[in-house]
Amino acid sequence: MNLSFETFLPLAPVILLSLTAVLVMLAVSIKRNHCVSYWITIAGQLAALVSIFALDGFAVDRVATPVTDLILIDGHAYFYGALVIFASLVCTVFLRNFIESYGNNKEEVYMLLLIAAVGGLVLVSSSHMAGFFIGLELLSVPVYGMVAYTHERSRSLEAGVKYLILSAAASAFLLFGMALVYAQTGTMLFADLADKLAEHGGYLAGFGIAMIVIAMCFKLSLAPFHLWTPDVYQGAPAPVGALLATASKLAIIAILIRFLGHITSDLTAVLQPVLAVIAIVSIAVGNFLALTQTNLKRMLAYSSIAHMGYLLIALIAGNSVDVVSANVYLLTYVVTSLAAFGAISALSHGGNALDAEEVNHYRGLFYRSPALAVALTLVMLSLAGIPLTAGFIGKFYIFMTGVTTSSWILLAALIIGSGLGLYYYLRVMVALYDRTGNSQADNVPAARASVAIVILLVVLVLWLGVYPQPALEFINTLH
Amino acid sequence: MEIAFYIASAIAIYATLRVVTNTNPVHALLSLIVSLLAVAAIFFMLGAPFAGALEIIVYAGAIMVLFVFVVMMLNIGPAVAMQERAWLTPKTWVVPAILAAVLLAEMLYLLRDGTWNQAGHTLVDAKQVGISLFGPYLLVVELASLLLLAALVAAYHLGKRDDQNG
Amino acid sequence: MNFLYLTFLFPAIGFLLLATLRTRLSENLAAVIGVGSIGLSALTTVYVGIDFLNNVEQGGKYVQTLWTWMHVGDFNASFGLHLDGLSLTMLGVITGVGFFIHLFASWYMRGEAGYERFFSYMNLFVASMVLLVLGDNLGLLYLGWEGVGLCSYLLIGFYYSDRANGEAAIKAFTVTRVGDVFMAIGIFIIFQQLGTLDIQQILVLAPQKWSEGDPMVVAASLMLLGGAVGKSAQLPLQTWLADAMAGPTPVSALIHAATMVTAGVYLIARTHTVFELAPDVLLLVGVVGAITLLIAGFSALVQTDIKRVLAYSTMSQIGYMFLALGVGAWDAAIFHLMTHAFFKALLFLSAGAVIIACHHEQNIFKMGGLWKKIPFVYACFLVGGGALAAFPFLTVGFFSKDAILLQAYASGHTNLFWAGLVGAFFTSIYTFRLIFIVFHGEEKTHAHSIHGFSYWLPLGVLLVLSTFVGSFIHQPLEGVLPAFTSATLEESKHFVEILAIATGLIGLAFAFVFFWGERRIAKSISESGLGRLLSPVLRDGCGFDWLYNWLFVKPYLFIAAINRHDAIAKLFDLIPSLAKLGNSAMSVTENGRVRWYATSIALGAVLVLGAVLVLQVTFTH
Amino acid sequence: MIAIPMEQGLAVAGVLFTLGLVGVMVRRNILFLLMCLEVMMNAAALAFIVAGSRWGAPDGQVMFILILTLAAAEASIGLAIVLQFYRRHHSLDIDVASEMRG
Repeated sequence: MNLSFETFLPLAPVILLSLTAVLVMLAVSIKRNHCVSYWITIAGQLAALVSIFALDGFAVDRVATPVTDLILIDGHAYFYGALVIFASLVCTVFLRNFIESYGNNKEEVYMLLLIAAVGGLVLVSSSHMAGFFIGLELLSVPVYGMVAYTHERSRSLEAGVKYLILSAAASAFLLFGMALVYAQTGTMLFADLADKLAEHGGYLAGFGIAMIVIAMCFKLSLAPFHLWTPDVYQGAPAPVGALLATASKLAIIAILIRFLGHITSDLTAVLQPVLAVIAIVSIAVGNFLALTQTNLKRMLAYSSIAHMGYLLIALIAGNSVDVVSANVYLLTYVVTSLAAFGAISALSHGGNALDAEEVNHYRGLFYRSPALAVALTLVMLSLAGIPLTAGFIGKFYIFMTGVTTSSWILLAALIIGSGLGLYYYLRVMVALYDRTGNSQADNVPAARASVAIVILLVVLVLWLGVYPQPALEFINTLH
Repeated sequence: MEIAFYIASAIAIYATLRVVTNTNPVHALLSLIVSLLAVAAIFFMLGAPFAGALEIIVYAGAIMVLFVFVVMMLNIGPAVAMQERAWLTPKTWVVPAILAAVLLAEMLYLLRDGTWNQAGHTLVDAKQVGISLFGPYLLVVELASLLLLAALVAAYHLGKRDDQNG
Repeated sequence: MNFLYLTFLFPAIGFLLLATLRTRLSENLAAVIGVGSIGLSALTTVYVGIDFLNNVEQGGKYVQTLWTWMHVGDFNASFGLHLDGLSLTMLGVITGVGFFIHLFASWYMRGEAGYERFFSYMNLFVASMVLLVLGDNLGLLYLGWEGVGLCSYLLIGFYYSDRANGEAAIKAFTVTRVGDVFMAIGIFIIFQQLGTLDIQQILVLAPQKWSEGDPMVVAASLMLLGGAVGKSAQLPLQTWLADAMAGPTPVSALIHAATMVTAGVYLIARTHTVFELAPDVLLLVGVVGAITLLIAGFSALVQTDIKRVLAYSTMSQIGYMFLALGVGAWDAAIFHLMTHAFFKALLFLSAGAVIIACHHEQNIFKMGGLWKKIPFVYACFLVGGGALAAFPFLTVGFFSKDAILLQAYASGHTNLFWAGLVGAFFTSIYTFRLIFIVFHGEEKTHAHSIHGFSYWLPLGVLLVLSTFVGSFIHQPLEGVLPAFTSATLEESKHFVEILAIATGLIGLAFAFVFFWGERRIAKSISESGLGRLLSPVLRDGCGFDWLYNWLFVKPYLFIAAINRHDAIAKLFDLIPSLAKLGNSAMSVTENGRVRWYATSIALGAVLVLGAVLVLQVTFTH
Repeated sequence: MIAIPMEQGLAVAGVLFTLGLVGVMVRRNILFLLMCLEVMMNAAALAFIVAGSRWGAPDGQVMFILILTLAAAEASIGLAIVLQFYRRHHSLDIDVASEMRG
């Protein structure tokens, strides 16, 4: 095997992020300074983002570049990689204000965040079970630490315990599944999977792939593997919730799309009805649970369950994965979710016992912080999928996938779920403009940097909703 | 000589059963170590001596010792064993046991169906594993170091007492 | 022409500024933004118009694709502006007349509460109206259509503290909504049949897809007509317009006289190919126009509110436009649309000035002898009224109405022609009745004189446009709308012209006899038995309100009373209760216990793996 | 070196895996939960070694080493949380941590 500089060039974003993590560690060991660590983190991620664009250059004719057997850098990897770094960059900004008032060590969280971002990057570009596994764990293990980071809050600790135990159990499922696939096929390369599956008959690999899918469903919080989601979202610091809801979900969808693209059509036919049921149950469960929820974080958690259900439609309707629909949907979902969690982050402080998570905190927000309230309104509209917001475009794509593949039952679930969703999103919006209610959070000033980023994201939401064509065309060139 | 494999398997399963059902943390840990050693024996039999050695050194050695340390730090007395016994009522066992039994049945059905494939026919020694690790799997090794770094940082932060600073 | 989009953008920005800054703006600043945005829009229109006329050949068009919203598979949602002679004419009327009305309003509304609210609605209205006429597809047109409806509703109810105004707004909204539903159905039919909403494509595809009189094209055009009569206050959906006068007078001038109410005419002209494929429906358009113009003319005769007189005259003038459309006199209809916008805006603004001068008095019988106090307004009223009554040669209204009557006659629909002539007669009577009562006779109120640049400039400009000068404005409609052809056009020209002039003058004479001075004859008629019977009916718009009240409102309330406990809602209540049931069932699962969570994962795993196993086995066997 | 059918090795791994899973579902003591997770990981590792030995390739053992890394990482974070948890609640009962629900 010949390893040279050129071999590793496509890995520049990964290397840059890893280096940044080490740099932060060195900076901390010399002298603890929140500001320095923060800016190193920001600079590192910006450099990684720039390197992705420099490497990709919005190329029209992308060539898939393998780096050893483990990693395959192609348009898919670039797209999701850029999104992962973008999400973690935004989370960094949210974290700064949040962690500033936290009494304990502040700087470690940035290291954990950077390592999680590395994990995300590896995950989206892996083409081998080993890369898949190590990427997933790199993405999960730091997040255990981040969820429980504010362990002085008992809820944060509780969320950490829950996430650690259940996620580790899911990892065990993933590993066992991989072992079964390997046992039957003798390969862990995605590219060889289909051939070897056809060559070596038996049910072992199918069973193993199902176990892998179960682990993925857990991470994507799809029913019935979703129960952990609200507790973890609620207990985790708001910026970490943002990371969980976006970067983590993104990377896992990316690898799932790639993985499912390599299995035989026989197995796809087996998995499809199962996943269809999961999608429908997720949509129902997520929306039902969100209906009466008064805690914004939990509501977002439930809504993310439903959203992942919608997304699954793109993966299973028809004979092959509708990658374009999934990409469009994820893009819109990530931007919107980041803004939603950003609004919560902007009003939350690590030093307080709780985040600004009850809907009551937001009652009459419009009269205290009009910009944030308007932004949050638009975010809710986008989550509900109202036209001229990003959410509509995403949902429309899913809808088109359903129509073109005649998946009427899935479509019905999508429509009914969206109808239910409107109810609880609107309720939050009403609270924002409610002058009568007493507010519990009059004295919490919104963090300026976070608000600025939220507004930027909302502009993006509107732009994607009003003029999505450039983004859509870009996504169409990816595959 | 296949009998050795079955014996080791039986020991592993029995020891694991003891881990799951035991009420005393230290006893459970010891059972777990026994189970790990039995599994290590299976590794050796299947021609994976390097993995077997690591299983003993790292798993049974390092990780389990970590557990033992924590058990000692917490200084858990006999009250815990009493408590555990009270928790482990048949009622709590029924549903999980049925679920696990069904899962196991599914797995065993899967394994029964089909032809036997021989395992343990080739010795894969440390050298081959090493070449593999630092050849095609080089990236994974590097990334594993990041994983450990993350765990280190997280454990350092989470394990800190509230009254400690810096 | 590249700046075409600015005609929409300026009012839209004006609206956003006014709506977001709200009370933070001073009155002057609000006026500058509100009027300035329309002014810029009008300047852009002038620039674009000159560019268009110089660079695009006759009957040509300019299409500006603003953006492609989405392009998924066969689905292509792109937004574009379409400029041709017809939309340029409309655009000129909207921004030009709109600008002067805004300017006037900045004077008229001064000191009123909600000054900036008023201008924000007005700007939104202009933006929507521009969208309506420039949109290149029916979807965009419908968006503008609903936008102007919304603004109309908001502005009729502008003085919302008075309950009657709110009710008038709701009435306008409800009645036009009936029309809008028809229109939406019409659009659906067209899309279902032709597979496109692009107007130009529809015009091309319609004759290919449908033969003349095809049931589908009849249905589509009928539905579009339903939308048009709702918006343009024609029979049978005309009842809302008179009540809509509850809004501020500039609103009546802009929305309920010059622009929005003519949107129905525009819609029919825009989709003329569809209507030509359904000749019966096209004739119906003319009949609707004829009946409306007669009924509205009768009603106008007995109104006592200065604005209601003008409202009924508006209905009747739009009736003429419909009549023109019905006989195929497309360009005559659009010509009348434009001239009507000039003189009716002039009349409404003058009426506004009169109302201000008389301290917000609107009853004409409490005015009188005003010509000495406000001579300039009197002059405006004379010219505007003359144009309305088609006073020969001097006024613009004569040329446009004469064209309609001539083409109606030449087309062979003589019934429609005679109806138009009778209407012209009544128009002349009620117009001069209004002028005689308001400006002559004894002085009943102490009117004060009025001044101000933003008061006389709009009136002055519209005054000039309402004289014969306005008829020199060329409308570049050749090639956009089918030309009117008739063998008898030339020979009947003098006959019709003489008849029309005579009718107008006889009407004037009648008005003089009845309403000049003591008005004895008029009083004796109204006090006679027939007069007592008829005049209340006529005053309430020929009893349509009464009829609809009995036909729709009362039965509806009756059914509503029977269904007080709302059996249907019970059915729908099932949905929330089902949702609640689902919610409480699911909430039980979120009990916060990790062991249960792990169990659910195991349960899920057992089910998924079992299903996969079974499916695998069945698929391979 | 003992040649056995791979399926039997996998069966042993399966049994260990389900035993671990039962433990996760049943036990309330966090310490035991962590041990049961180790059991599950170990079962997966065994499955990999068995599979690797069927193909006579080192990939199974490489995966085993990765699993070992993960097990160590998870154990260290888990035990840190156990310490923190015990300090806060003076108990290792996982059901104490069910403040969030609904």
